[in-house]
Amino acid sequence: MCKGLKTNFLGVELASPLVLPAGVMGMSYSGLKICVENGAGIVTSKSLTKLPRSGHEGPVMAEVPGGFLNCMGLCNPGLEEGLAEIAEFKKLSTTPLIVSIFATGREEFTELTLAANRSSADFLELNLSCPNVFDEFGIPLAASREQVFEIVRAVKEVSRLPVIAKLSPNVLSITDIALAAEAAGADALCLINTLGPGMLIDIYARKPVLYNRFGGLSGPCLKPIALKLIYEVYSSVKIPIIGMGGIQSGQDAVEMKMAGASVIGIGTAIYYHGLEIFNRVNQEIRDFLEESGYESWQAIPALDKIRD
Amino acid sequence: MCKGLKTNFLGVELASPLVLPAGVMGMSYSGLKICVENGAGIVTSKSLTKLPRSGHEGPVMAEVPGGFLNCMGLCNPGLEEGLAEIAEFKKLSTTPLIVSIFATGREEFTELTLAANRSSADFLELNLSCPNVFDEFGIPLAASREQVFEIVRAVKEVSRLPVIAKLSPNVLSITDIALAAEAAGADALCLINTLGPGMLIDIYARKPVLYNRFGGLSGPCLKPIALKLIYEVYSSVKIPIIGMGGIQSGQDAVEMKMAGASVIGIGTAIYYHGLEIFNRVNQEIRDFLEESGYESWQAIPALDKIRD
Amino acid sequence: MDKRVTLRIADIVKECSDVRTYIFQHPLAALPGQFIMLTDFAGGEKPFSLAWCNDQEFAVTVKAVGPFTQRLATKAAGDIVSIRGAFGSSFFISRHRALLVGGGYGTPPLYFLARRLLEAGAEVTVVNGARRSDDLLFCDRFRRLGVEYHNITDTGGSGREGTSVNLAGELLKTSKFDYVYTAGPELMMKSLIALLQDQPCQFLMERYMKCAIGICGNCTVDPLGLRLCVEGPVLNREQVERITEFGVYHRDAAGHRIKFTDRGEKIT
Amino acid sequence: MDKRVTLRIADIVKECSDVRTYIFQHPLAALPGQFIMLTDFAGGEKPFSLAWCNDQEFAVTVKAVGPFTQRLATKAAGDIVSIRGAFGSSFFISRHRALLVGGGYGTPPLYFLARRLLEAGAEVTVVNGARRSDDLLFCDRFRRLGVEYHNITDTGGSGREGTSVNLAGELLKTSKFDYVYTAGPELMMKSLIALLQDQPCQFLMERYMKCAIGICGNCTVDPLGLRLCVEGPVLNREQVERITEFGVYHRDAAGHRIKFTDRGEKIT
Ligand SMILES: Cc1cc2nc3c(=O)[nH]c(=O)nc-3n(C[C@H](O)[C@H](O)[C@H](O)COP(=O)(O)OP(=O)(O)OC[C@H]3O[C@@H](n4cnc5c(N)ncnc54)[C@H](O)[C@@H]3O)c2cc1C
Ligand SMILES: Cc1cc2nc3c(=O)[nH]c(=O)nc-3n(C[C@H](O)[C@H](O)[C@H](O)COP(=O)(O)OP(=O)(O)OC[C@H]3O[C@@H](n4cnc5c(N)ncnc54)[C@H](O)[C@@H]3O)c2cc1C
Ligand SMILES: Cc1cc2nc3c(=O)[nH]c(=O)nc-3n(C[C@H](O)[C@H](O)[C@H](O)COP(=O)(O)O)c2cc1C
Ligand SMILES: Cc1cc2nc3c(=O)[nH]c(=O)nc-3n(C[C@H](O)[C@H](O)[C@H](O)COP(=O)(O)O)c2cc1C
Ligand code: FES
Ligand code: FES
Repeated sequence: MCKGLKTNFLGVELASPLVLPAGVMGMSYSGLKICVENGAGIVTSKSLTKLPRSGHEGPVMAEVPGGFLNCMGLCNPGLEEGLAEIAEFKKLSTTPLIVSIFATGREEFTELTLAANRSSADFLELNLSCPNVFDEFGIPLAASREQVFEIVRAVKEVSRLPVIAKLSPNVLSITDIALAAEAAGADALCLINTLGPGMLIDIYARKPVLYNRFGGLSGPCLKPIALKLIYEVYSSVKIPIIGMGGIQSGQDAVEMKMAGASVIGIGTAIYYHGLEIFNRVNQEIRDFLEESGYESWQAIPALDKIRD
Repeated sequence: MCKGLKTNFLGVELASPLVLPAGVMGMSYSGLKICVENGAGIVTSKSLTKLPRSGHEGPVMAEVPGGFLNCMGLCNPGLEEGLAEIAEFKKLSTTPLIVSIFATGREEFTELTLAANRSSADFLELNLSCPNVFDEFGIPLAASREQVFEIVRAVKEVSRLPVIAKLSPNVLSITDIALAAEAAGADALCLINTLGPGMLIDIYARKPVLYNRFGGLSGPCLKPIALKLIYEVYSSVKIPIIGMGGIQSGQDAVEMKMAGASVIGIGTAIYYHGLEIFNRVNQEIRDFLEESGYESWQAIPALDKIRD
Repeated sequence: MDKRVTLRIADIVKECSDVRTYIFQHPLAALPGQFIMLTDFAGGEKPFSLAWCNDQEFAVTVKAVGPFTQRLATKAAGDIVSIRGAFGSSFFISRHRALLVGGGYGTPPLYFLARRLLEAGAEVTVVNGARRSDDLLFCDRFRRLGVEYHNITDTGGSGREGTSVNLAGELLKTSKFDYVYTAGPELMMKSLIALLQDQPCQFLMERYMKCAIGICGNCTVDPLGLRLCVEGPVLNREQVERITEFGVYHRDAAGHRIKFTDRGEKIT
Repeated sequence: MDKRVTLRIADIVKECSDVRTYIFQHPLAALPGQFIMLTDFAGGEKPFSLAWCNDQEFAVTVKAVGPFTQRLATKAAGDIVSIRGAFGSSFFISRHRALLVGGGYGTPPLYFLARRLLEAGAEVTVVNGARRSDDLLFCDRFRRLGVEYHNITDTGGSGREGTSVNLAGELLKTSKFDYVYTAGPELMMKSLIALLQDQPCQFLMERYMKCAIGICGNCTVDPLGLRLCVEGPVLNREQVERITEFGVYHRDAAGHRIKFTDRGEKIT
């Protein structure tokens, strides 16, 4: 890995600014590991819940122009087994890891945090924004400033790990939510979770294509939305941002860096370009540094803030 | 035009259920006319404001995966000249026309409505949802249940024409807004306006690509979002819905009909498929009616409502 | 595009009490070993290997084992389903001497393979195993191909008695094969691999699949992290030998590790 | 894709006091008559016709007339701009006798056309008009092409005195041309069309452009509704003859109709 890609994220050095996002390839230690082998600088576990979840009945994914709808439904083996997978990953790799957790309220989040404290994860991400369990849990927590504040504060009080709040794009003002998370002590933000959700209908069967009817939108068409929200939030907060949504090239990654993100997630693009996408984007970033004369990834400047 | 496509929309018979949406090809009478010649069943004027607007400085459009960002900025020659174009269109065509108006509050909307009363338009559409004049006018009206209710009621009190409320997807619960519009007397809804807005950054110039920085997202990647919102609103309201967002084939149009829309707008797809897109979609719908055994467009049933 | 398409079932062939072949009139570009995801819009979307596939039609052969496949068994020709795919890796097409060792619903994809091998000019030997002779799939179809064909069951009805692995072992001792292909219960394949040494061989391996496009990670195998929906389901011997979970455990829909037992069943 | 690309200006050639040619090292697939949209990220994105275009480079020639083009005049080689395109219809390439009638910044796209006509084996005659001889664009470039070339100005400096339309009229009387091509002030083209009768002819026509991809409707012409960014900017005589607004009015950024005056200026 070329020196130029090294990135400091909350005091931890990453070999590459590329992040494997929550829910993508993160079901098993070997899934995480192969992404590292392909060039990811930091990986995120599947969002873990207290009890195991098999997720929604299929179909759980459907291709749409510019991306995919998914309604995985937070399938995961539960916190205990999930942390065991993480431990196994950590035995094999020194690459930093984010454990993502999902809960429905403050107390459960605190409980999960206490368990995560005893894990070998490096960072704790709060999934406040899953759009695919609406029927079960209602509007995502990330839609409420108060809830986000309360949960982040409660988690911060007990967490041994730096805390990342993952927010939803499906809100009226993401900046308000981001400010609440920051005020509550979040160490970083992760923007953005999937959009919508959206829906597809099979006109011959006269049924929704996804059995859960609705699914969050990810993939290339998300990029302009993600950039706008990251830029808006970056203009208001001081904590670092993990940017994601539709990234599929080094150019895209640099664009998101200029919008204000510090490190960059690549999820759905794995479908379009294979697991090699991490290494390819690393290389494309290196090429950009070379041709543009920036010393390093970290030296790439963001746009001027909106509210400067 | 084959009989199967005939559609009754608020008591008016359309030769085709395809709608030219506001802001697309609607700057001049001849732009509207050529869309009718290509198969549109009803056309919408550019959103007219009280005073002329040149719109935002360019670039005002940028291609993204699955669609386009635009920040036209409500350019229009003002209500007076706009209504003159409409009159000229009506001299040449019997095709029904929707006049779209944009204002920032109740009083101005009422004033524009009074002028529209004297026009030759068939329907009045309230653009409550332009995402591209945020800097100037702030959060779209369509984000506030109270404002939507107030404006629609005020307009309904004075309008000679049936009133259509055009709503924004960029709200927490579009159903709440739709119910407010219905309660205030709206005759129909138009869903959806552009999404986001989004942003693109030129990494070599280190500048936003759109001079206005942000632009609303339209085009194919909108379809799943539009379908979900239309289906959700359809499940709650009784008034008809003009559906739009990413439609580019007869299959797409039928899908949106099954989500609950009565008639279907085609905007951005004109870029991908030319003005012929209207006739092509008409034909594809006819083919679908044939192969699926439905008698007519109107006979295509919607999905069961969510709240049945 | 993962190319979702909605199709009417053109025809259904009942193979035995709990196995049916569903035939679709649709040109699918698929290779032997690849699979489709199939849903009937009533809950569940499941992977099935192609039993054959040409310019006009394709087929999958399904054993009714649980809620989804049992509901499929109640479908009639004309019913609507939707498929995505074909997905995954496919069998290498040898042009010389090939031995195909199949068991249970692993046999139909080997039938698809046999046809393509014959087209390529290979000499094909098939060992088709099952518990009981009633459960032997595709006997007649294989026979009509004119391959060297062996039935083998636990009880010996309509063929030899024993296991397909034993028979394959005998054949491998007496003849030389350029390529061995196997599909069926994982423990069967696990026994077979012990006999293979440096014999070139490919395995059709199954894991729980959801996205089928290589994103969700549900189908990865330890410790390599190969995704069986992309890098699999067809794997080479060299890959399988390095998969520590092969024949040991697999992951369910929640990602739980489930052990394989001797009897080919799964317990937590 | 409307193919946005960010480029450094490779070179700038000052043609006369208020006209510059901007050269870019970039392979653009464009035909004579087509245009690009260009922005310098400082507000405004404007259409410019290609003055030439080959596998290595392309160029646009810009007259500084307002805020955007005057700012462009202050740029230096190495500065960054972004372009979209090429867009729109292009000139028919005749292989016989062609007459090109240009005025003002309409001349550079005719230079691009002349090159392609010569490559196609046509015999090319050029009438290049301007108010003053200082404003004549591309004289030397045309001369180097070896075409039959005529300068004409109001004052007669460095060529004939008169208007390009008069000269074209004379040429049309004395010679037969297979095709006439014209680009320049709309009132010039309006005078020319009167002389053409059933002479095959194409016009490069301009309207206010924003999206350049045929959606916004700003560039449509009455009463046909042709979009000059898609169906134009190059139109046939038959089309132009049916455009009632030709030489009469055009629409500005707000859609206001603006009248053309005799002097080629625009008033409300
Ligand atoms: C690549 C591949 C090819 C396959 N080809 C065939 C085939 O040609 N014919 C055939 O009958 N079966 C095939 N299967 C297995 C088939 O997918 C399962 O039998 C089916 O999903 C069972 O669903 P159910 O609801 O009826 O049973 P359940 O009771 O839900 O499950 C029964 C068994 O099937 C497995 N299973 C369930 N869902 C899935 C899933 N989404 N992905 C993988 N395994 C699952 C479970 O682990 C369990 O062991 C294949 C599986 C894979 C991975
Ligand atoms: C197809 C086409 C090809 C053109 N090719 C050339 C060329 O090769 N060289 C050249 O110098 N000029 C060309 N123009 C004209 C050029 O676009 C304008 O001169 C330029 O936009 C003026 O911008 P401004 O801000 O400097 O001046 P302004 O003061 O804003 O405008 C001056 C004049 O230019 C027109 N104009 C302004 N903006 C636009 C716009 N977005 N689209 C169309 N017209 C506009 C106005 O109507 C006005 O009459 C072309 C125009 C079109 C439509
Ligand atoms: C199949 C799939 C599963 C996902 N699961 C989760 C999850 O469990 N937790 C979470 O926070 N985000 C989840 N996401 C969202 C991603 O982490 C990411 O925010 C989003 O996909 C945008 O990035 P992309 O466009 O690069 O995929 C999931 C996305 C996909 C496609
Ligand atoms: C260039 C452009 C201009 C638009 N202008 C308006 C407008 O003035 N008023 C309005 O209500 N919607 C406007 N819209 C939104 C469209 O009417 C429509 O809601 C949206 O584009 C989704 O449909 P589509 O994906 O088919 O384009 C505009 C869209 C585009 C692409
Ligand atoms: S099934 Fe999702 S990665 Fe293979
Ligand atoms: S410039 Fe928008 S339609 Fe031509």
